[in-house]
Amino acid sequence: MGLLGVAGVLALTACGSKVNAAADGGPSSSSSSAAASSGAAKESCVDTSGDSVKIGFLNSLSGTMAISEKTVQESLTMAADEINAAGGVLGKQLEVIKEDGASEPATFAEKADKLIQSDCVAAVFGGWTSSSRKAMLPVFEGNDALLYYPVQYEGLESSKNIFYTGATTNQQILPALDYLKEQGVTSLFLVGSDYVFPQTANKEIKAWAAENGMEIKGEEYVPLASGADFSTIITKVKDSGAGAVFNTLNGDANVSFFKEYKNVGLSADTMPVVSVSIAEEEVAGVGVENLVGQLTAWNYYQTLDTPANQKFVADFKAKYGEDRVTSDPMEAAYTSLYLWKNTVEKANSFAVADIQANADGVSFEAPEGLVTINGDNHHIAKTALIGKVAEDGLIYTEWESPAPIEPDPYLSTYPWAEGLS
Amino acid sequence: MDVVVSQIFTGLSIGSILLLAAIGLALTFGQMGVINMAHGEFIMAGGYTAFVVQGLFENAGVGLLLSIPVAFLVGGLLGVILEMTLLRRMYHRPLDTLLVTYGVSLILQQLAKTIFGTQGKSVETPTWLQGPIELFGFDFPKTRVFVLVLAVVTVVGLSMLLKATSLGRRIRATVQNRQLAECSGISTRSTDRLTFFVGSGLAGIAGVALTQLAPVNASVGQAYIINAFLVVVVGGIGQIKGAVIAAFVLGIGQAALEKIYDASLARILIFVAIVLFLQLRPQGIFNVRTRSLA
Amino acid sequence: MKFLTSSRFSAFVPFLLAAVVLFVLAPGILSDFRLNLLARYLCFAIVAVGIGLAWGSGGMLTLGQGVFFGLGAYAMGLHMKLDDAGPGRAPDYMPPTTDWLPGWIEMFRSGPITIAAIVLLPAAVALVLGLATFKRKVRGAYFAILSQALAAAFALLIIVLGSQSGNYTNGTNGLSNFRSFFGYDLNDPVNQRMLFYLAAGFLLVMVFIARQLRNSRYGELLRACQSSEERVRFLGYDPANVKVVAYVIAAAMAGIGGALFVPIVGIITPMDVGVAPSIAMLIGVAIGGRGTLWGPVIGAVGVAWAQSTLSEQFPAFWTYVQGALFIVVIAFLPGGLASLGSVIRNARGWWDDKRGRPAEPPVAVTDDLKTDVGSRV
Amino acid sequence: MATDYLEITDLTVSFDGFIAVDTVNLTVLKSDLRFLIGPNGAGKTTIIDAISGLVPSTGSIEFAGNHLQGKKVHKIARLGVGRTFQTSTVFEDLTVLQNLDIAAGAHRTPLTLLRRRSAVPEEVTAALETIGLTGQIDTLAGVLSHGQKQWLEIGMLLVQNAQLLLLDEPVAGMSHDERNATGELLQRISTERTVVIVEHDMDFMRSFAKSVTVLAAGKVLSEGSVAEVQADPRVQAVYLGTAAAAPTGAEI
Repeated sequence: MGLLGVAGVLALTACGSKVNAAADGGPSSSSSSAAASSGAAKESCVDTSGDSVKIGFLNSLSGTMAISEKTVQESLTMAADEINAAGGVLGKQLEVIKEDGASEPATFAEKADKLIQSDCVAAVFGGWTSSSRKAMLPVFEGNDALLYYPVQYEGLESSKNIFYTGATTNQQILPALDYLKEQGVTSLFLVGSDYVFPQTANKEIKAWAAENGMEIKGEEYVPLASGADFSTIITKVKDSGAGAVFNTLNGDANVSFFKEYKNVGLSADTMPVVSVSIAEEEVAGVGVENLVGQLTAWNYYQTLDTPANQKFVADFKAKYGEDRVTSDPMEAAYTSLYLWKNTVEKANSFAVADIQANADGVSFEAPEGLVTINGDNHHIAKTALIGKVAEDGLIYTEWESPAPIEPDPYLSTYPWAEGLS
Repeated sequence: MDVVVSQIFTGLSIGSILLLAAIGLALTFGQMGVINMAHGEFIMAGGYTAFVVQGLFENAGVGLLLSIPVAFLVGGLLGVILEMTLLRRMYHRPLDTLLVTYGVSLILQQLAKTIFGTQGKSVETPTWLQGPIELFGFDFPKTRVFVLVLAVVTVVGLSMLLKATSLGRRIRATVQNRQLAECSGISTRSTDRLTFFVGSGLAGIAGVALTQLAPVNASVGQAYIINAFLVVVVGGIGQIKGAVIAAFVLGIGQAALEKIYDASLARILIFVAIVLFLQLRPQGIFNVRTRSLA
Repeated sequence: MKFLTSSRFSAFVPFLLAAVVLFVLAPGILSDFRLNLLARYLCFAIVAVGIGLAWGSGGMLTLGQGVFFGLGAYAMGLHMKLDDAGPGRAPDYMPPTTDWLPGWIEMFRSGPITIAAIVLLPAAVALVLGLATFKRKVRGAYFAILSQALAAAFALLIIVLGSQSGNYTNGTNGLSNFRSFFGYDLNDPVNQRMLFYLAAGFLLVMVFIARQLRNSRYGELLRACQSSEERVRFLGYDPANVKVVAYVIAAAMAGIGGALFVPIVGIITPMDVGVAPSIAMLIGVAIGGRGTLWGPVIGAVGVAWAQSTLSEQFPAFWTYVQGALFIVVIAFLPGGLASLGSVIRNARGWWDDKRGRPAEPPVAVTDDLKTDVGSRV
Repeated sequence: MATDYLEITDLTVSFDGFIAVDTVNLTVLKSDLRFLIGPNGAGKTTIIDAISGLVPSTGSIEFAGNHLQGKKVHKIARLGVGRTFQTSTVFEDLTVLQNLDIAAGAHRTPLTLLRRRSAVPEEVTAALETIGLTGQIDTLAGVLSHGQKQWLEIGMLLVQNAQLLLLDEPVAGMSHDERNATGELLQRISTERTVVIVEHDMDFMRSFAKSVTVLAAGKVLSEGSVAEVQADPRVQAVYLGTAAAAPTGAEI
């Protein structure tokens, strides 16, 4: 019986197409080559004939990442409502389909597949963790569909099917390093969660440090699972006597880290911590009293004094509550929907190929300031900001880059970064 | 030398957290054979209790201290409710209690998210617990000394309860020989319920202690439950001193391994060490129960 | 004609039905997307068959099947990444400068070694852990807790291997972005369909193996061990050996389920192999009926389907449903849905009794669910 | 001289300092039907626990030329030592046939184990006949009556082909007729084997014992035929002295 089944399977396997090894033997630094070479991408089923067009929001509404990703979906929803109120995109109303990624990469892949194949959406907005993006990438390339990804990440990626509206490393981490150097810091201690973003970021930081005469006093990772104990690590940090700490910890670990940091007697005055994953949303959870005076690196703060931001913050509070805060990923998500709208209108088409062809130079007066799509690598030019956490739990800009920084996900314009990517 | 002292302190500190998380389990698992996976969520409930109680007081320190007995009550009540509604009918199926209480733990976590939001809550550290304290010429964080003292007080209190009170005698009698205890007129039903109250209440206290070191959020229980069970497994059933020794040995081992390797590898090595240890002593460090048949 | 009424034939009716559903009905009515989802559920069903054997028949509450699932999945995943990279090259997630891979990675370049590893790797780990615990009479709750700690340690190990000294497993990002499966283009819908048939075929084979084992003398011995290990020991058997066989087979099945999961879903990450997914693998088995042959399969597919569908409509709601399922099924319906009939019958009898004469307890606990209270050590 | 008899010398068992069995010497020959009696806590069950490998002991235990001490329980069982327990421990969710078949199978090869049972083994048929359960071959052991379960256990010892049978209160809870039937069964069995029975039922002992060993406080108090033991003043003293605590023993 069982053998019969296997025999049946073997008989059926005869008709599938094989990968032509000769034509496509080697790996490519760009992952996008996969879809291009296979040529077997499925036909799009997007229907734009009616007076509405479907788009998908894919965020974790359950699981550990729901904390952060819910806020992203809220600002996306606000953007969609605004666009619909203003007449839609190319005269068509947006019909939003929301899905839960459940904080699991495999679920992100499944739901992305569903949105593209079953719901036939024109574009998908969402994702947060690198693993969720890596999980979705082959789905979008295989189906030749579009993903707008709103979170700062470790770089070293560029897919023609993804638009990255958060910062890449040269728009967040490198400016932070430059800022520290400018402040006279000569040595660093690196603390991060044990996963890809901190590992990659720290590799880049070490390469930068070697070039810039910054001494790296230590490098420590804690398991991503919560419940990590920081006693040992903080002792190492304290004993190192480093000028500053570069913090790439993720989520809950920050709470334990900063509590311990304060309790051994370290402070922002003696040894400042620069964090790249703590935004306004996370400050309350960590405890303002533990964070006051510490630094963060982002491209947007709620306190930015631009007309677009004042409207964005006011609208968001009106919609979701006065006590709510806005943060960088929320703003990048909001911006991503407008960038898609502007590109569609420039291309006068919802088709993926047309959007890809017309994306270069599309800009938007975002809450963070003017942003512009780079058509080559699908990232956007952004202004880097270093901020300081204040008593009121908000973050205020201490320093900003003189102009929007062109995205360079592979750090190809930095000679010291050679061999990293 | 400095390194050794500071790492031993770190080990004791990690051990005291493990001990607080595990001591209640040692009691309920030891007496009733119930594997309560929701114990972690009782810890979580203790943490949220500290958050709520502290919010009621101007003075963070008063709030924190008051929240200790309140959290004991909250944890204890949750435990009694669980015991009376579900576990009571399942004492003859100890393995199944594991899965049932896992279901309870999922629901309590989601409930916490619904009530308190997904973002973690911060419990303030009172001024008298902030910063380091100098002991034997070394600086130690006051919060960790506080947790260590709380763990010691809790364990001493518990063993006094078991030794000196009639409830304690009933509990010990039931642990050692349930049938005999019943014959000598002890209501094992009410003893079970009281044991569960005390054991779960201790989880509440653990939750308060953790607020000084870690975030209060829905998943805090998950972070400690597995290690707490390992402490009980290594310590052996039915005796508190087994859990105490196991917790501090594991804590110091973890601290040493973290110093030598890194935190992730330390956890893996600890697991391997536990499996090897059970090869030598499958019944744990201590076990009062004689091996009964079938 | 006589064959048609024989018991041998009637035993094959469920297989025939399952084959018709999986090979004719499902591909006929489901879209490519839904068929792919079903294929994913079948992977979990394969794991469930093994859990049914270890837990249902052998009484071993294994909370760490994710480990074996993960070993099979990562073996397959590494092979596919190495295959995509081409001869002598490193997978695309490693730095392009990587010019040397350790032997334990390099060996997955070979198809035959990978296929062997998918079965042997989980089996070997289960053998070592099983012997280490069962021989020392560590069982019941102790075994459950250890197997759970193993799942936690394994997920961590995958992450460690993906970061510190070399990026072998790609850490939390996991292995994804595969192009081909033993040479077949994964973007071709025909090949996706082939993977479905493969999963369906393997599932039927696994159920068949489980059926043979359950009906054999070994199956009776395994149930005897669940009933009373000590008694089995006094009959001259070593229960550790009896149990470890079921544990190893369950591990191998989990490995196969994991290996099929990777080309079907297109990704494997540490999140799919840790503590939570390991326990989640149990609930379907419990619902379907842990002591039955087909219950775990139907339960696993049903739960996975319910999770996909419910979480589409009410995201946070699923956690409540999952929690409630654990409570209701385990506490009140320990035999699973398969025992629903007899529980209702008993309940009705109880109701009649209640009106007439003193009654027996209402909850029917079947004997094979009885666990050994004295066997905590 | 045949070596298939039980020889125990200087057997001592202690739990955490408490000496349960104290330098006991015991020789039971083939075809004997030996009863171990004594007040509660005399160490009767502990002795058969020690023989079957359940508790560690010092001294020497030899059966059929094999030293049993230090061997694992299942290895001792394979040397022809079978036992029952105070509470019957048949596999309740298996049928009578399955119970007996498992008992008969300790020496089966893995290949045989992995196959389905094609026919009822001869020794199982014989045992079914002996214990009178032929009609209940497909009944779940869990639904058998108390007496039937105990017979099934004895049947399992038979198919196990145990040469040394250690029975712990085999007739507890049985009716008068059942006791007699069991006693006769045990007498038949004992002609070819060595049988040791721990028993509190003195009527039963008087009716069927071939020899008796009386234990008290871990030591052998008296040994011999039923009549010899009954006449022993030390035995009477022990039983009278503990009459309140062990009423069954007072009958002697």
